[in-house]
Amino acid sequence: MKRTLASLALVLALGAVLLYGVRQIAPAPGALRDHFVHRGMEQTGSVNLVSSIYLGYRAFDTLGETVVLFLAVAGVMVLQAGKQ
Amino acid sequence: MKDSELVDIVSRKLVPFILLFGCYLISHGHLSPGGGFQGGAVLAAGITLLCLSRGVKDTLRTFPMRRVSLSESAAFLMILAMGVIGLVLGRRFLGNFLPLGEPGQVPSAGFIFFLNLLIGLKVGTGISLVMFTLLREDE
Amino acid sequence: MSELVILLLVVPLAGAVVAGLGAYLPRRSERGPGLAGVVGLVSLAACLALLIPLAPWGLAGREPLVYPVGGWGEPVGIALYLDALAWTSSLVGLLVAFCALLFAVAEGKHVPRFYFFFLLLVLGMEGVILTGDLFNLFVFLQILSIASYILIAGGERRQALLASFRYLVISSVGIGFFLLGIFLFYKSTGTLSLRLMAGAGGSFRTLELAVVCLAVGAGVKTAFVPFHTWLPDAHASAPHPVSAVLSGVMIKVSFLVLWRLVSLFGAGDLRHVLLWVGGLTAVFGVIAAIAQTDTKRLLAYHSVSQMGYIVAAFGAGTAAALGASLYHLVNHSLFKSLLFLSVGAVIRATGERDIGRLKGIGGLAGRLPGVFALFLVGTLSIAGLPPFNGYVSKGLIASGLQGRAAAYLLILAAGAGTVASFLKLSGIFLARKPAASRGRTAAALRPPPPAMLAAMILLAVPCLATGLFPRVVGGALARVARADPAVGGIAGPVPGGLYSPMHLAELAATLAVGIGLYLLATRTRLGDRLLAFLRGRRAGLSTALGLLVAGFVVLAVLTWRL
Amino acid sequence: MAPYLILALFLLGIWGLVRKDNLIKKVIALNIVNSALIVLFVYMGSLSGSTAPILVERLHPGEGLRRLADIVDPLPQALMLTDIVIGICLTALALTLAARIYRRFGTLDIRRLEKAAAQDDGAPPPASPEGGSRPDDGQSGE
Repeated sequence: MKRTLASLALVLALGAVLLYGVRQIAPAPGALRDHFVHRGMEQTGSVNLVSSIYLGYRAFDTLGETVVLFLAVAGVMVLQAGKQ
Repeated sequence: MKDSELVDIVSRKLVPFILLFGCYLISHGHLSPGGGFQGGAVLAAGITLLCLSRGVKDTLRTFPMRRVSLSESAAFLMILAMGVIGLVLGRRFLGNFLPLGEPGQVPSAGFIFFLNLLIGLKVGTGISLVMFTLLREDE
Repeated sequence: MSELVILLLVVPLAGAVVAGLGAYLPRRSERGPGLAGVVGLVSLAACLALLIPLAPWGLAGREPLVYPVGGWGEPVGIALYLDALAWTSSLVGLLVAFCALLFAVAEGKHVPRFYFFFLLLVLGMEGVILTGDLFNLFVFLQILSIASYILIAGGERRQALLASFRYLVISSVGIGFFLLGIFLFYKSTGTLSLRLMAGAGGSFRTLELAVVCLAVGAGVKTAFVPFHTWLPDAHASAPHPVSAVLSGVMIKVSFLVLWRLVSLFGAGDLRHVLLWVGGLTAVFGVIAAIAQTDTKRLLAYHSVSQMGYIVAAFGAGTAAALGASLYHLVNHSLFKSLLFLSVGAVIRATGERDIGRLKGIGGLAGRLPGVFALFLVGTLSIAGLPPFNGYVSKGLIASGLQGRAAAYLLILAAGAGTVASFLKLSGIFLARKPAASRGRTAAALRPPPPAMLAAMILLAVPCLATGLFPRVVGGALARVARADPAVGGIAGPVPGGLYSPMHLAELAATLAVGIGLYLLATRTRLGDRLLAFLRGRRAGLSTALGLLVAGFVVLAVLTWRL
Repeated sequence: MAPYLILALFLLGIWGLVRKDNLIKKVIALNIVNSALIVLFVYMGSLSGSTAPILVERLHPGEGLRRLADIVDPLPQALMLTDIVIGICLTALALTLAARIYRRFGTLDIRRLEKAAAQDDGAPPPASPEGGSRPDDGQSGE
């Protein structure tokens, strides 16, 4: 019971702090978006703008993400193999 | 775990279409919603369905662990190679070195198309491998 | 020239893949692990070699070297930046990683995949150091973390699994806050580039909240109080070379993230909070360390404590203190990984890791003279005895904290605690052979192979060098710290009077209190009971997560109020 | 309304992390937190338009540029794609760890696990090797 109350108080306090960040949610300043929308297709040749960012402008992130996947797959296999 | 004929037959008929849909998502990633990751996840879902209906052992006969694992590594090596080719050709690492082609065609958008294919392969094999390893426990 | 920057990332990545292919060699192949280890060593050596032509950007104070990945410019794409801070931390990080890897190869019991994970850990570290993009930073932090979860889970005791899981959950929540910070930043500035963000406007309040979110994310990995809860378990359960890298590199890298963020956004309030947090962390870590009976756990708590020094000096924010903070960061990387490796060599030789039981074996100083000498270098460094590097950087931190009496006293108290706990740890070497077993032949020890000693010597030499040439090293690091825009052009001179009466008095007081503390803690019943009580206090995972959230709330409220 | 719901989802995840004792439930809670963040990003992107960021009409000139102003911000979507993959990887890893922990400790309750781990650490000398198979540091056996 004590733990429940403490957890509840904690979560509510967190909510109060974050409420500020959430209350005035607005779209980000649009310069970057406009660049993607107007120039994205010519620059990368991809009709799907998400793809043109994911694999074009920010392909480095995607490479990192593939590394994460590689790590996780190898990790799962190594951990399971050690079960004997 | 072959106790239901219904599950077995339905999944057997369904899986080819799921895999085909995955391939479609991957190859049209630069044109329509979807892409390498989404298509790869669909591929892995198809294979997971096979595992669930036919059992992991049977599925592994069609997709041997070693081969899947090797093709995952190969896909990653090729993704890395795509980046390095850009570097070697005097452009930047991970810079596009292929012609952009005509927007809207299936092979277009330079190396985005090929990266989609490779990432589809990588994600499909990777998630399948995780599923194989985790599901094999129960047998 | 800027191509070399991306090669710093491509080389470990390619090395990792090649080393990982060792897992596909035929099962009977005995050479797979050895080959994978050599591939790892070669790629790390290649990275170190890459740093040589880049040295002008590291030490001569040139403008940062920019590499736009994919050829896209900064706002739309991702750029890598190599500045003085990045160069210095790469050098130290790669050196420590190289030595730890050499140690692992010498142990000769790791599978090829171990080297795969290890190299990807190095990739994550380099990425975090070099990237200039906030979301890319997040991706590399995740690579760094995931590689470390897997490596920690490879520890041999079953607690390693639990430690890895706890670390996974705690650090994922921390990184969740980091992601929230990225959201707030993008929302208010419309860019993800760190450099451009600092210039862009945006709601001040939102930015402050964002910096707090990012600081919590980096803080969980840096492990200052109250985010330290995962560290002792994780660092104590990991395999020895991994412990060395975790303590020597990983917590430093995440601290550099914090350094960059705070210096880019000039978050003065946050700095002020960090001064206090650092002081408290230093004292807390050292108190917990004295209580431990497990050798590696004791060292792990010292990592918490020493990070406290670094954070406190950073929080003080003057040019001198920043230089001192960086100096201590470098020193701690060197001597703590040296300590972890030498204690690892002892554990490997004896099969024991408990201080009491190691004392029971007795006579280790004579039986493992090489390891003992190297351990002594690390111990004298961390305890802050001249002429070792710990004395220099602790002295610099103390003079950097002049005028902040409370933090200064906290740091001195932590220094005394360090002396006490390392007196305790040194007992494993210094204890004589117990009388009962004197007649019998001693149990066989596994002497460390030469490569293992070489790995430790490679760490001990820079440890001595940074202590013996404080002017050269301190001058270089002060220049690096001065590149921090928040500090501006204020000179950070190395105080000439490093051996001034003031510093020597500090040293004498620290030693006296430390020895007294040691005797009090180990020779009296009260001390025994107190230590047993402290040892029993461990934060559970739920408590740890509660502390994390509470820490975030407190930090946010404090930065708003100040 | 939506931001408050997202905040509620985030807090729900934190609640689960702090209050639930089962390892699997902690992993689920972690996923809830991550989902809340993903929704938050995508929601912010959607505020600057209402059409998917796929320029089909650019292929058929004439319908033209009119709709370009109405396209959502594609950047958060691309970022979240990366985050989703990382989330999957973390979940797979965490579940594998939980399965291994269950095998070695026989429970998934974090409090019992921590008690067992503390006992392991402070266990008296070899008098009581648990079932003879207590994995010590391993190096001794070589």
